[in-house]
Amino acid sequence: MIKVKDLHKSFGKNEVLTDITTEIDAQEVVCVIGPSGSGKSTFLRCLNRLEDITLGEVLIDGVNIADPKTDINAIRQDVGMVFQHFNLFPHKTVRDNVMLAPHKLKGESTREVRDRSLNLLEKVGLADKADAYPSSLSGGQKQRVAIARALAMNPKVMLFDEPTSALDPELVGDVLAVMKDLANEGMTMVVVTHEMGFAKEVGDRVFFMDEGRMVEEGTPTQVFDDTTHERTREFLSKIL
Amino acid sequence: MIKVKDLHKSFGKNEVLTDITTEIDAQEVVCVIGPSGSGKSTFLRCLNRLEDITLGEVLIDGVNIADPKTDINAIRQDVGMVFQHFNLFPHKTVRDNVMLAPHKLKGESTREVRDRSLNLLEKVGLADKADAYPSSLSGGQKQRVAIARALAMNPKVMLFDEPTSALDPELVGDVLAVMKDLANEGMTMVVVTHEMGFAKEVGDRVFFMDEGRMVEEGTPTQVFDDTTHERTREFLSKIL
Amino acid sequence: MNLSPEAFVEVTPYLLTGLWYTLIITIIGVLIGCVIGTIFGIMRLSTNWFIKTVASIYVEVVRGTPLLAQIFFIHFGIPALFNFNFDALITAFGVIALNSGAYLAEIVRGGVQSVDKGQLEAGRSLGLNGRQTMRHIIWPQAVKIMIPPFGNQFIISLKDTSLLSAIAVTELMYQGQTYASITFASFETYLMVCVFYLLITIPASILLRFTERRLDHS
Amino acid sequence: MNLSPEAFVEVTPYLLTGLWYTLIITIIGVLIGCVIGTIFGIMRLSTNWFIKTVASIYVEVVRGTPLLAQIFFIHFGIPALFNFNFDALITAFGVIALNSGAYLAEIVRGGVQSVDKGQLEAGRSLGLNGRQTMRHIIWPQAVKIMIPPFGNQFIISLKDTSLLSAIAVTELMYQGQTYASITFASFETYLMVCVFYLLITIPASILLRFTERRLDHS
Amino acid sequence: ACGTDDTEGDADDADVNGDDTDDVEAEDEEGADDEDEEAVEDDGDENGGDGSVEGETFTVATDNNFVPFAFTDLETDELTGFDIELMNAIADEVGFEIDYEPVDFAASLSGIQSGSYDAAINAMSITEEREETVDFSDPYYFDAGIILAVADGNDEIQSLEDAEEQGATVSTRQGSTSQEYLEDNVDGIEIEAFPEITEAYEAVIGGHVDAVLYDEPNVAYHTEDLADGQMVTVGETLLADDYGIGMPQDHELVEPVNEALETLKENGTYDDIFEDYFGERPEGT
Ligand SMILES: Nc1ncnc2c1ncn2[C@@H]1O[C@H](COP(=O)(O)OP(=O)(O)OP(=O)(O)O)[C@@H](O)[C@H]1O
Ligand SMILES: Nc1ncnc2c1ncn2[C@@H]1O[C@H](COP(=O)(O)OP(=O)(O)OP(=O)(O)O)[C@@H](O)[C@H]1O
Ligand SMILES: [Mg+2]
Ligand SMILES: [Mg+2]
Repeated sequence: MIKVKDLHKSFGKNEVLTDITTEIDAQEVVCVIGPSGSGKSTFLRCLNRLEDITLGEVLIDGVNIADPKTDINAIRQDVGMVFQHFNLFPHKTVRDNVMLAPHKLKGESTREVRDRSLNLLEKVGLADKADAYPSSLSGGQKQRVAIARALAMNPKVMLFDEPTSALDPELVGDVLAVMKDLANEGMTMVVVTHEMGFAKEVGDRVFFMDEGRMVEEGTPTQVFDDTTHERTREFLSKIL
Repeated sequence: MIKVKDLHKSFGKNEVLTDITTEIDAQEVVCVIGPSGSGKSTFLRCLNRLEDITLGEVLIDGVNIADPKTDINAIRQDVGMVFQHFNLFPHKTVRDNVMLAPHKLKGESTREVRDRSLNLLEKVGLADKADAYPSSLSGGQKQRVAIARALAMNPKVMLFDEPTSALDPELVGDVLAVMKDLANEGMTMVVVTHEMGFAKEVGDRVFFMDEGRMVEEGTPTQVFDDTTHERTREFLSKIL
Repeated sequence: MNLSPEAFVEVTPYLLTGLWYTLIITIIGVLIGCVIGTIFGIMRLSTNWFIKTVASIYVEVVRGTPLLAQIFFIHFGIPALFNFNFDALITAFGVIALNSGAYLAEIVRGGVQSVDKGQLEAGRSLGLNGRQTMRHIIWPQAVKIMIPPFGNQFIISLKDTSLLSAIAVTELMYQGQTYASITFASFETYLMVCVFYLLITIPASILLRFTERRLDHS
Repeated sequence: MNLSPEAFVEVTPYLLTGLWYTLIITIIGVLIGCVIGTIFGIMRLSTNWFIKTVASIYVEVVRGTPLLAQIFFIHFGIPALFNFNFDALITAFGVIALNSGAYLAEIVRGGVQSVDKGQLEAGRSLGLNGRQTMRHIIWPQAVKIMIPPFGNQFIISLKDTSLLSAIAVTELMYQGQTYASITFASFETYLMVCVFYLLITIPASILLRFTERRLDHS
Repeated sequence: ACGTDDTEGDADDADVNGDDTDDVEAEDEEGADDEDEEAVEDDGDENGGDGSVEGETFTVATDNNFVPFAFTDLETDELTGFDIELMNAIADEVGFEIDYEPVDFAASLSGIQSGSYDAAINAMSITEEREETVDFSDPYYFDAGIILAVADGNDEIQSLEDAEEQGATVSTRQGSTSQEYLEDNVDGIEIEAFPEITEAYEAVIGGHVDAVLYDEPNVAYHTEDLADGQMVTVGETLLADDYGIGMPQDHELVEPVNEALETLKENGTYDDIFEDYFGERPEGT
């Protein structure tokens, strides 16, 4: 599904990702953890080329997205992304947020897209908010709309960048529940998160990053309970 | 130490605190929990009259601070406050942040204040940052400076409004450690927090607020494990 | 002190004529300025070095010189060299359009840039291309941000038309000057001129503040 | 096309004299404007209804009328009524001070208001009174915020001095007009006038942007 | 030259000498007074006559862009012109000091009316209406007319009549005698009155208007001396005003100024200054 080979990413002279090589299989749920500034977001954003790739290859379903000849807009339709701060379109209703991309990109008829949007909103428990504007929603609701919006393009992979860290603690649960459902349905997911509970329960694998390197990858049990890496242990001792 | 009698607080027509009566003893550590918008911050801010009190009494060491005749500036010197977003003075060095109030208000000599500031910064583990500006500090360091600043006036009570919720998870520990020390030294503390671990370990009592009312107060065990209130149980189920 | 109250009344019809010109010049000038501003504002956002530089030079030169100098250069300087001339009213429209265009270009640029970067990322990561993202996501939000500074520029341009009196355009200020030069009732005349401007600018800025607040809330 | 290259050279000494006046008037005018702006800006922040209204009227009237109308009102209107006269240079300083003062009042008010409310709360909760908090905490931060808009106002006022040519103050624009009316080399003259303004405004705005960036980083 | 009130009488009999006669008479009348005192003053010149104005400083309103009467010399950045040099000579003669205030014409008039200036010398036409509120010195410039000028090469307009026939646009200065003249005496001409006369000239050169009508000495200065032949005068001189130094009524300066003016005319200083600015000696000398 996703292959990353010798990925390097620099901002100016500052190398933020160093030599990352890994593979993520279809239907796998990967959680990425690591201290602030370790490059988790940058890694995720390289997977749909929201950040230009400095060096190395990223293959999605066999297509090298680092290649400038690749039609990145086509690839991105297969790669949904959910942001920490939701990034809903404030000038559009919830339904229009979800409908926009399929309508403009897939040339589907309005009726068709409309129905699918409503289904998706039902799935995230917000069918009744279809005509509301984002500003009237709580953070948790916003994030669930953002997930529905990303799903509207029928992506093969979903990327989540700290989807719950901007939420009030009581609103986190609803969002995680939606993500759990998604994982159970077999969606391939890469999730940057500090929610260890989620990682343990849903994650197939955990990546631990530090200073732009992939320090360790393994099952949640391997990483959380039996790590042999000093840096991982130090990090976990602080956040658990 | 602190007595609150029939406290009401409205913003315009919106009643945010309804009929709150409670007492906090010297050396007690009280943790305030509750859903977002329930009035926790407003309650805390009424304790040093950062919010005008609409109705009722708040007595600190027997002085009614709701009385307009009270010299609120004198009272505030006895009530330290720590904010979610630190609110350090960005144009002053760490040392000057700590020194400002004692220097201007207690008329102490610069030498004296200087020494005490350094002691306080040592206590929060930041003596080496005395000459740095706040912008060069991490969130956790900023919050520790903010605590040192509040302590510089030798307050009798310390109020904390979600002191760790704006921090990266790995930086939370250092701040909580400082607060723990403070509690062990016998400081009277009122802490709005979502850190249940802290509340259980350090708190003498827990207040649960909802919709502007004090729904329940009791020891951490009573509230967290044996609550009889439906609303409390619902809230706890979401955040734990 | 020799106030002549009848001057206040007498000057009014003159000023009303002037006000009409002032409004027409401002409205047409600023409308053309909007077109210019949109084009140059988007040019300044371009990644193409040349396009960006051209737009920057226009904006910086206009913003770096006094409007009065621009008026004289256009109305007297250019005809003197190239031996053609145009009506003062054409200069009036042109100079207000050119001048407000440069300021509006900055407003357009600022508006687009102040749309949260996350919006662009959200659009692009859905698979929309740059143009689609601009059109459906960035631009509608940017326009909303631009409304208050646009209103502000309108008020500024309205006041700016007063400088056209120097080239005998019969707007409000010019009409006042004419009346004052006939009657020497300078105090009464210029007081009324100020009142007439305030009659437009004060309601306009109240409306503007109201709009701003409404936009803030939504 | 009959460009006379020697006009570019010939006009320069005249314009240098004018530039000198332009700079002096701008600097002194804006300095006095700073004092006025600080006073009225703080008055607008007052909780006293009367003080606030007085300041608001001053600011709104000045900002709602064209500078040219203000110049004519002060230079011709007031002396006509009260039978006293002052030197055009006095009007020049006065009108630039009064005008920039109103805009600077808004800058002062905006600067103070844009200091994070948490700063006030932090100061007050330490036990500092309102005045102490203002002086030691809010004001130093507000001043820093004010620097870029202040610089911007300086550039605006510099361009505004060109309107003083209407009352025969020998600043840059006036010198240009005089030379152009003598030689009729209007194109060359007004081009050079624009160049002279740009020689001041462009470096000033580059310096301003640089300062702004430096302030942003600190 | 500026000001509207002064043409009512003059305009009708533009080229007739009627007005002049009035002025001459007026001069004669005052001249009689002068002679009496002059006798006294000539003797006591050294000790400053009655001593009332000698050594004092007076504020004199003037113009600073009205060539060749009162303007700022761009090269020296100093006020100069026929008016200025004459006023300086008068001051030297009487022995007082001058503090010049360059102000707008309208401001100078209201300034001497109210007494906030001690005098105004800025090519001010002597009119009956003004004499009601201010005192004038004896005329120091006679028969100042207004004249039409066009851009060089414009052969179609050779007189105001041509302009009238063609429905031309004529520029002038706001509130000037020329504007009044155009409004009262010609039909079919579109008037474009600029706040500053310099802009009215530029409008001719820029081609925005067909011609300019303004005070002859000023137009002459622009067409002959400075403008490199880009603008030429056409037709004949219209109107004929005399210029005088305006002063507050019954001001202590009125008499000394008239005496000094007389002296300067007699001893040739006046003619020398006149020649400096107008290129020829005044008629009759
Ligand atoms: N656009 C950018 N330009 C320059 N440097 C950047 C940019 N984006 C990120 N960086 C730098 O790259 C490094 C990694 O940032 P990144 O956001 O990937 O970290 P992260 O692990 O997601 O941290 P966090 O947990 O705080 O989100 C940081 O040092 C950051 O300062
Ligand atoms: N300055 C204010 N003006 C008007 N309403 C306010 C103001 N401050 C707070 N409120 C309202 O008072 C209520 C309680 O707010 P408060 O900040 O005390 O809640 P909280 O329990 O601290 O919530 P959180 O966990 O989000 O900080 C909310 O409904 C809020 O909208
Ligand atoms: Mg990140
Ligand atoms: Mg709160």
